[in-house]
Amino acid sequence: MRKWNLAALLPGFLSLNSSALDTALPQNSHSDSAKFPNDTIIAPLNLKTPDYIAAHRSHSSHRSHSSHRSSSGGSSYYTPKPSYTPPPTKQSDPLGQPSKPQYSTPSEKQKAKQDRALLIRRVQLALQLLGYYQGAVDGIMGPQTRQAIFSYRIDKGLSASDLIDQELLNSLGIAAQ
Amino acid sequence: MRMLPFNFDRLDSGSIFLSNVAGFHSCLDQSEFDEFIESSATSNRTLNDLLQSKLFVSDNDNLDATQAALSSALAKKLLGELEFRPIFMIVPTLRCDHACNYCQVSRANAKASGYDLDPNAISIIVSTIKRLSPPPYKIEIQGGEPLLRMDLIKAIYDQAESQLQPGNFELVITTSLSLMDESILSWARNRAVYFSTSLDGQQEVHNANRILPSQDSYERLKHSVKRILEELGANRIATVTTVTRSLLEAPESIIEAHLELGINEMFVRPISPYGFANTKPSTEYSIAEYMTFYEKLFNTIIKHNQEGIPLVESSAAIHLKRVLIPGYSQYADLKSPSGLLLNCVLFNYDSKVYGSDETRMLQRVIGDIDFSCGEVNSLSLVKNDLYQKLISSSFNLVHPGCETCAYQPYCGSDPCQHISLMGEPVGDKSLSVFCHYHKNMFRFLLDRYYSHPPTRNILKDWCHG
Amino acid sequence: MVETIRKDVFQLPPENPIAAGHYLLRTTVPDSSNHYLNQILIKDDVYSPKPNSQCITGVVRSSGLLGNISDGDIGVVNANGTLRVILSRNANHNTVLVTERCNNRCLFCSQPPKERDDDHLLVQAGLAIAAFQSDDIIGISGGEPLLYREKFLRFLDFVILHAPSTSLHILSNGRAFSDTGFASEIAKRCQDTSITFGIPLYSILGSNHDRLVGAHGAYRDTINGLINAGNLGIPIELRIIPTQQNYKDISTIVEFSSRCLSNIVQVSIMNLEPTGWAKNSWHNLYLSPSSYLDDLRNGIEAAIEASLPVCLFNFPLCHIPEDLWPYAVQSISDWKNYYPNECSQCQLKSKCPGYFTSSRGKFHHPPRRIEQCVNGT
Amino acid sequence: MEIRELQKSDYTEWVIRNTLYWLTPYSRWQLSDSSTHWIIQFESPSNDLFYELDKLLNDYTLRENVMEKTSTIREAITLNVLKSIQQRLEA
Repeated sequence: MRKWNLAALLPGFLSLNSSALDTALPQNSHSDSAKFPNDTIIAPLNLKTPDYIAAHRSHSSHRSHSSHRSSSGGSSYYTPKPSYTPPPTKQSDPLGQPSKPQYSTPSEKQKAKQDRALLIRRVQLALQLLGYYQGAVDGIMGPQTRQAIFSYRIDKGLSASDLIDQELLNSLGIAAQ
Repeated sequence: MRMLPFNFDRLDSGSIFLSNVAGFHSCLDQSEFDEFIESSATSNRTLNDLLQSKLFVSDNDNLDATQAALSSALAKKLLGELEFRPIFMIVPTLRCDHACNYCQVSRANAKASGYDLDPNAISIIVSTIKRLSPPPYKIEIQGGEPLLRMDLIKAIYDQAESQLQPGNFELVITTSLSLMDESILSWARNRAVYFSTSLDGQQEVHNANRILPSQDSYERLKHSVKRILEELGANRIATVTTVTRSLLEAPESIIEAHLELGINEMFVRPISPYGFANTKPSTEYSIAEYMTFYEKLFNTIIKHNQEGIPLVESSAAIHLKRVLIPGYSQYADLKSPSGLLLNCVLFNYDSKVYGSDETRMLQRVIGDIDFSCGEVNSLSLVKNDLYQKLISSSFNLVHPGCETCAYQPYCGSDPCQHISLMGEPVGDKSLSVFCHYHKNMFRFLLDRYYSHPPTRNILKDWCHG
Repeated sequence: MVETIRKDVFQLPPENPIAAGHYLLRTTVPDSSNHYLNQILIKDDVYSPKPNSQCITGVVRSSGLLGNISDGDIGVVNANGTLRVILSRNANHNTVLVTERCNNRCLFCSQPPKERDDDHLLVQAGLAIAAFQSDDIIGISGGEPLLYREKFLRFLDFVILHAPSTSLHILSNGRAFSDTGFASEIAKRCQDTSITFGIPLYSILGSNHDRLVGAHGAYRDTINGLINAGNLGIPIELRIIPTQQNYKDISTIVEFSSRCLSNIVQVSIMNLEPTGWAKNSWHNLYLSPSSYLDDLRNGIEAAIEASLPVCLFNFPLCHIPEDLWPYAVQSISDWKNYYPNECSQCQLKSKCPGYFTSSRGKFHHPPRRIEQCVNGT
Repeated sequence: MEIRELQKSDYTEWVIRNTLYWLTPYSRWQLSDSSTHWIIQFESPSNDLFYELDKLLNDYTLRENVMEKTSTIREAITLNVLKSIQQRLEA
């Protein structure tokens, strides 16, 4: 009834464990699922802590599966919150580190310029997030940014342009400055 | 509805046990079974739902998903059983103070020389263990009678402590306990040291099997077990009972012996049929005879449980766990491929390394084939042709006789036993002691599990305890 | 108004209106702009001059709000002048909604789907998570987030890039994973950051699952998806919601998961939540835990046997017997969690999951006497 | 010595061979056939043997019935799994 020959495949099966069985390997190296690219069907090797029962007689003192409580708590998704650390700011970013001391307010023009760069940056982030933009998030309205805006607007049925306007911002869910 | 592949077997109570490659099982009565074979459905709707949930049948809409699920399960099972998770055995000496009739390990005389491990090899053995697998480590000291070389055992422990780190390993000493003394007890007290001993029945039976010149093997054992229980606690000692002809007639002797010693858990198994064991006609019996004995033993143990004495028989627990607990594959005899090498690496006293206790025994009988995978200094586990062949030929999924067996997903394969009895690793299952024993155990235990609810609850406790 | 554990919606004072949108809420004056969101400063009711900072877009004077948030929380201001805290450092659980679209129509859907383009929700979620910079887990919910397909991969890339310490727990029906290529792409991203998918499976009877999720063919996709995802290494939290239609299937779902699926990191059995569509057919769906205790117990037992971690969610302790308490977790998001008056005397209140605020009125199953008389004594 | 003749129209070779496989412990046997019958010669007949023979013939006929309905799927699953494992090992 069998059309396939398992025995012929078995040298392969054994090599599954070859990394573990080869004593020439560096210390602590052992068979690891990550070494094998997964196929759709194949489950990764589970490196679970074994529940040892020896070929002869095991000592029953280490029955790992009886640790009923290890499972409870669901804490993996509900851990206490750490305290807030402010978002990191990048040194290369002029907006993140106001160059002027607090007492000297920047001119209206300068403020508008900074706001505009920030807005472009957020549009770039949003388009990056939606897969339209692969360029640098730099707050500069370059050709890549314009192209991304244009493609997005076409896809969403907005008026065809490469501009940042209220229509675009509303569609992306970004607040204007 | 579309029927999916399964195997079946008839249990004594008349119900029919079904299993599939994913390891699901179900029990039907005769009429349900007939209906199911006839039309892929029974007249019991709840049962139909259950059969569908366990992938014995699929609705046509979801056939591809069901097939994918079966495949995924089979792959998961195969890969799980291919995992390299060995117990490491070390034989410090082949010498033994006992001269037992059925000694499975060819032994050497207590006074002989040339049968002890070179102390200088210990550090290499332990570093090899560390290289071979991640923690935790289980190191089993085998013999001979290892307590003859307590110095080597201590050296192994010290090496393990420094190389593997405390907490990452435990040491199991398999011993007759005849040489146990207070100094060993106090050494063991604060160490991860466990004792495993053979208990063949009460005084008369045990002493008839376990032969010491002083004829007091049982008395010594009893005293040592008492001291271990007093000084170290119940979790430090476990017993193995090998059933000999004389015990066949007296199953209650095993129970009484355990009760006498104050041990609740026993592990009972038939004598190994290996050709190399000193099998004299007086020690031989058929698996049918063994099962008659086992049934009596089992019934008495269950009765004790019902009367509030919580005895456990571990062979039963292991067989049932294989059926009931997905992914349970820690018992080397019941896995396919065989646990050879994958579950055991044995360092012999002569520096040779073997893939199981049985292979080193085979070596003593069949001298012209090298059953080792080399010496500890020049170990080659992967490239060893013999082990490749043995493991390759131990996938019961494709063995004649196994492929239509309902217990195939839970059973194993023993290439060494088949070599020793039939000269080849696959074996004719119709004549195989391995097959008879395990098939009958599964059949018997599952029958009890499903036909008798009070027994079932006790068995469940054994599996989960 | 029922007292929830944590209040999350606030009426803003009418003076100095704040434009609608997402904001980073600050309790101290920031010295820099935020890359992702505009910032507003939250002050107490006492008047003080507007701080001189170009980095904030507005100031809200509300002691109530200030007392309920931490510096760096994220809030949404609506056109009607309310502020809802969507990401809170004080919350037991933070979740953001990324879409309202869905290809299932679950009979008990708590967030009934809408068929309209809502990419902006994904953008806002990404910006909010990036601005929040949590090193904890944030829940992603829908709708069905994976309907975004390619865009969702970009979203994950975005989070990995801009909020590298944030872990994600994504609620999905798993159907998209039946596409192996897509599942592999997600799996790659699971190597880069901690991502878990919460995927419900309601029965191993395809027709039963399909009926409960209101979509023919859903079972097939979800099963193939679960197999692919697990075998590719995507961590899965398997969710089961017992109803009148599937309470018998709990243990077979668990056995199926342990035999056929890989990478199941947790099995969660969840008491039905009386919101959304569940209200419409509550009487055809809800089943008191006491009427399916054996099924529940068998399911838990099957999970333990297979070494699968198992948890009971949303079950008040007085609704289940004591042997199941160890598995019950306090899990209801604090903004919709409450304890009826009867609970005030209960010694177990501090350990009890409590009730959904939505379970008031005709959906309420009152607290009961616990056998050992800890309730009300 | 005892001979049993079974009609080929009742039992396929698969059923006969699987049945005989498990009868070895009971008796030596020899199989031959005519155009219409399977002819089995048992060296040491016994009641146990014939009880077992009937039981096995019955059950292997059922198994054959199941195989007919399921062997395609069985082959597909096993092949699929082995191929996938093999692919992963070779990768």
